[in-house]
Amino acid sequence: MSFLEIRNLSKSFDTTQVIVDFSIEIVEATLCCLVGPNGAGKTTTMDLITGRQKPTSGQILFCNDDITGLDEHEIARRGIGRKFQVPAVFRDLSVRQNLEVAYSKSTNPIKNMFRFRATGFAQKLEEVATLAGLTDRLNVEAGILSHGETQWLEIGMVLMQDPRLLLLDEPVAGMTEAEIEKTVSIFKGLKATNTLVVVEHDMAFVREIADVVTVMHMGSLLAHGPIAEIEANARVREVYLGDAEA
Amino acid sequence: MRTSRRSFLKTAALGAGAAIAAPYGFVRTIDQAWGAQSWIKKGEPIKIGLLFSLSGGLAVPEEDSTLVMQYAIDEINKAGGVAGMPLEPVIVDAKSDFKVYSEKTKELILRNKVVSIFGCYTSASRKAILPTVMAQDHLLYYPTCYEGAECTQNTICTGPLANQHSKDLIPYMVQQFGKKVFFVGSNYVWPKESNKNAKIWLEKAGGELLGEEYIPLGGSEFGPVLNKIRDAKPNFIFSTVVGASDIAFHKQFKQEGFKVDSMPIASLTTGEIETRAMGNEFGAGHFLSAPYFQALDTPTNHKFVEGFLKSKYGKNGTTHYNMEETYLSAYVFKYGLEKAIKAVGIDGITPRVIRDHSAGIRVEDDVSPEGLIWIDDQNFNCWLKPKIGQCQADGSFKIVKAADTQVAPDPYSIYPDIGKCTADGLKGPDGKLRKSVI
Amino acid sequence: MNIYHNVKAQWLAYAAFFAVLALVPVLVSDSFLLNQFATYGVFGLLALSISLCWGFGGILNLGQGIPFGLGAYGMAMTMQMQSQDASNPLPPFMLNNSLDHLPMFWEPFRNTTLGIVLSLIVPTLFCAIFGGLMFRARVSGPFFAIMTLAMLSAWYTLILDVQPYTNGANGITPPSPLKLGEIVVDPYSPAAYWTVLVLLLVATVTAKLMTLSRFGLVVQAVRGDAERVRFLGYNVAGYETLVYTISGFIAAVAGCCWVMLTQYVSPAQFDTTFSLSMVIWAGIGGRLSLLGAIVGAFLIQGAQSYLGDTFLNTWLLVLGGFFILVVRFLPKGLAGLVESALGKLSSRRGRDDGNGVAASRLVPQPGE
Amino acid sequence: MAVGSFFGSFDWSAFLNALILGVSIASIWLIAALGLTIIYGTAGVINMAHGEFIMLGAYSSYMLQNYVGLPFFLCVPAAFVIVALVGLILERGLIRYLYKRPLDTLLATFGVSLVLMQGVRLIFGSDPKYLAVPPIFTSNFQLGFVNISAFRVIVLGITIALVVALWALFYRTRFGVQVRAVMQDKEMAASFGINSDRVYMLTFAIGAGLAGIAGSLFGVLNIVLPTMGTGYVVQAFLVVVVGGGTLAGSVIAGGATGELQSVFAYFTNDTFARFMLYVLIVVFLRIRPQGLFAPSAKRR
Repeated sequence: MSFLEIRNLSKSFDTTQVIVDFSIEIVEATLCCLVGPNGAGKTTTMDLITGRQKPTSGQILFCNDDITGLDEHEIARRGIGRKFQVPAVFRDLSVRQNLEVAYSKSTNPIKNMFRFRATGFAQKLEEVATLAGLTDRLNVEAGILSHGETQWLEIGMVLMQDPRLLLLDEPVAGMTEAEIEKTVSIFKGLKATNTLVVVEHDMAFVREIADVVTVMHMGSLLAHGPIAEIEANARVREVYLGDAEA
Repeated sequence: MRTSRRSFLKTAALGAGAAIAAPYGFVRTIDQAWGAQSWIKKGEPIKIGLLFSLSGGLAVPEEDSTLVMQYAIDEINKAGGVAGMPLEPVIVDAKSDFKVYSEKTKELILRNKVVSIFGCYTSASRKAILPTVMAQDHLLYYPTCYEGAECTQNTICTGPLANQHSKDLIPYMVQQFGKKVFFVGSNYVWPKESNKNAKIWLEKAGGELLGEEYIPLGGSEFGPVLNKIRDAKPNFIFSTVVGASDIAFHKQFKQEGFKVDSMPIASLTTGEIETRAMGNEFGAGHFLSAPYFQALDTPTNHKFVEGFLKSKYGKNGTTHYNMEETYLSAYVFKYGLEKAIKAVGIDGITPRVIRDHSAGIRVEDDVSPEGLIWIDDQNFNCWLKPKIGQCQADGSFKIVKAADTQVAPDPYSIYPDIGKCTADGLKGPDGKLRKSVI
Repeated sequence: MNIYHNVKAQWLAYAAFFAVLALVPVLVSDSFLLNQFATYGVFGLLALSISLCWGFGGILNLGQGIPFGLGAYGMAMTMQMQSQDASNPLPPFMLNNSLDHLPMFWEPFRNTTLGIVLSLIVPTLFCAIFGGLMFRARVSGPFFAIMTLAMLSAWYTLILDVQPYTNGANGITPPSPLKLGEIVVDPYSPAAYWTVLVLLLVATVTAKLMTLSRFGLVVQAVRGDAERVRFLGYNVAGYETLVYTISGFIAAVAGCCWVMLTQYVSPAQFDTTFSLSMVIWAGIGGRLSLLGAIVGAFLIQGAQSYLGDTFLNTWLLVLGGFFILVVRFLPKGLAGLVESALGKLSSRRGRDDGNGVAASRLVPQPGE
Repeated sequence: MAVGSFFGSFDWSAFLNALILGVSIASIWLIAALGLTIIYGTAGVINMAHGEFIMLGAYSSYMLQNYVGLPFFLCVPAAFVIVALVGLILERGLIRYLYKRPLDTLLATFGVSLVLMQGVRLIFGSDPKYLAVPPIFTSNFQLGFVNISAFRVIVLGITIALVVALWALFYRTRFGVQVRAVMQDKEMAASFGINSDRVYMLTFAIGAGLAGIAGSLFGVLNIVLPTMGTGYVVQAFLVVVVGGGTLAGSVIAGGATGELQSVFAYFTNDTFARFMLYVLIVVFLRIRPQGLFAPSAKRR
């Protein structure tokens, strides 16, 4: 039984096809890396899964439920969290408030009017802040964080959501070696309970963490399998790894 | 921490304090002076309020009103004031905003203690201040034309009512140009009420109404209306379009190829100012009904026009019906107050007493530029002679017809079922009296 | 740390502000001043509603005149019907517009309670529907502002056009003050002042609590980045609609109070300049601070009343210029000035304490 | 009322006249919106002072005509230059600091509109002014049953000329390429050596100048008053919003709204026509909100 299943997904803008008949299955509690050259359709795929864009055709099943065409917030509530390529945090709120917003156990606006602290928030905050290394930055305005810290904050926000599936778009871009190492260890820890899909260009990072690698090219699936298998694949070497690692 | 909190509170208090402190201090000092109850004290200036807009969209007509009132006050004061006391105008700016009209009225009555208010140019602003004026049993001089259908015990009006305004104009136009007429007006109460009256005169004159169109207030697109008029082919147009729209209307009338000789506009509003603003060539040939024209050839009017234009208030270079009606209101006030002082003495004067004694007050030929007028002793509107002028190529008006006698004002002329306005209130057909009907 | 962001200090400031306002009727016997301050209180309500919607929700609303005007019309209709009786069932202006029976939608206003309830519900409902439509279509930012402006013009035209039912441009002028049961609310009495003050207090406290709640937090997040909030599982349109509707409700309350005080309503309440001036109050006072916005309304209206005549023709020039300066240099308005002044103060103290982080950068409550 | 005549006998020639008038009304809507369109489309600035730019156009024509004695047809381009200069100063002095805060540009320009309106009132007084035009413009053409005034034809002609000129400017010149590049992606354009600051400055000036042309024409059609601009600005915004901020969008939106207004006014009355139009636009935006959004939304 598959956790996330994408069936014959297609998306076109006007006349250009961005995603062409893309199908993939992702197994629960694994970490899948989505790779491919620029314009391969990685971010668009994420957009389609999370409802930011509606597919032209095809289906997306999450835990056997059809989530195609649902709104972003409905998909998010089902347990899909997303980190954006360009880190998106609330710059004029404090780090603590950012994490508090992300702790979205209750989403009803009317009920939230009568709630000042969400139950279990303090504990979760402590846990995530420690993990993300933001414990002593909680009262700082998010807008003044460094790039690395902002990345961490957004990862922290996704964790606050307690999602079953994490979609992470270039989580280590702009991080230092040490920071990347820390990220690797966190992701490995997460794998035990969560499922992760990571878009990444850094092949060293991919090698380190990926259980499975999916290669996209021109909007369709090029290869799917363990990293060793992918690196041996001649087509992949030709269109992607060749350029990337030349 | 303590310091910051204190400064924080201080800053918060500053906001409130700044707004409160100034008027508060002001009030305390004046408070004692309010001990005396009478509105007028012997030997002290008589305060009257001038409530017109000096800024904003209504400033064009209302600034002239303020100027001419000041001229009239100077004239009265030079001639010895009222019962030996000079008039002192309290001039406020209503900023063309009904909220400000309402606020300033309260200020004039409650704080400045003026004995009467002269003000407003539009019915909407009059309605905005009337609740206050009535609640304080005060007195408003409303110095311009309006639709009527109002019966309060707190207003005196020196302009023509809808039932006087077009009484001569419609028969005259029918006789001169033909039976078929098209009504165009701005979309609000006064044009609609005026048109109801006009329809009555039209029916009496045997005319035929081809269409009736209303343009949004301030609207400037007359294309659709002019197209309808072109199709209807009337002999003349009866217009109650006001303000900037009126100017756009006359301009587009000519631009669309309409000819003034074969289809003139008979208007209740297009006077000397409007003609100057649209350019004489767009105004020439059209007709206006008003109680006053700058070109009226009487000694009193010559004196008024010359005196006003030469005075420091005559900077705008023209006199027109609205200004003249405002000018008259100053004299109506003067005579009414004199009569009231004679009757009850200075200490007995209240705004309401002035109003009650203004019944039947006459402003004679030698003072009134438009000729003799008098205040109706029941509804406190004005008996006057509407005149018809035709705009000439130089923008002045030639009087082509004047009524033989003064026409009676009747605010409820087209609603006889509602009742008759009397000095004490609106008398219904059932004989019941209702006060303050607005 | 900056005392400005201390929630307790904020509440104290609120308390101080309302204490000062509560002193007014005790110290002043001038009925004009009471009435004037009550009117300022109404404008304060409006500024508060704008601050809630624009400052916290990031929804610039140039059509706040709609709920205000609708509330005001409802109240005027209620008060008008109070002065009608069996022998005179119709308001005078309807007779002039050749109506022979009361229009259907006027019927409920015969009953004062029902009338007031309707005056509050109808505008609120309008905001909920219009806001719902717009926010679901994800119309936001400047576009929403323009759409509110267009809607405002639409209402203005409509009310002007249906003269038999609304008396067109002349508006509705209830001849006597509001009667609540046996009590007559004289607009010049301390009672009227207290009514407005209490409503302002309740609205302010409620709004403040709302901004402190999780709802307020999410709304502030929406202001920063609506899209991001969606991916956290919140229905953004729902939040936006709700904050817009609540702000509309406060404006409707203000409309009712305003008619109670002035006994008059006309289509001018739907004028764009009026709605824009509400935004100016909040903008100059400080859109991010509820109290700042209220103070802004008091200051500007006070200045218009007391300085306006001195400046006469240059008043609008001064106001416009001042507003430009505030937008350009002080996006947080005068409250922002207070904030940075207090920030400097505490950062100086902070350095003494050896606290390395500049206090102005500590923002636990950007809400105030 | 006209409704009655409609049910009685439908008058095709009158209806056709209404349609032709619609074209003219459309050209008025469009010329009022042109400047706003390019300012919004390029820089994303909602210029609330647009109405006052129109008013300045009318006043500069009035000034040139009365104090310099310039003939009217020269006043029109002169108004373009004068108002463009005012726009340039405004952009340099204020707007350029606010590009990152679109809501604040809206507010700041509202402040500007107050200042301009009151400033003009202080200088010229609040009484209406008068723009003289050659008598040839105050006549009309009659072709069969079709009637149209000469001045409306001129407005239409100038509108078409301006649209063509703008199209040429944006799609046939180097400057146009730069403008479109900046519209697509400011950073990317900068990396190609395009000075986006200059592009914004020039489009703002051109947009203001276009409002100046509109103003000098409206001054003839209607009236020259300090408040004359306020009536046009909401209309112009609606055209821009419905059109989505592109030139072609505005042409279509202006055309549609103008025709609708004329046809509604033909069947009912002017006030109701306006109300219907506003409601239709709200409904339209509910169904087609994408008509709102700028051509390319930035990706994260």
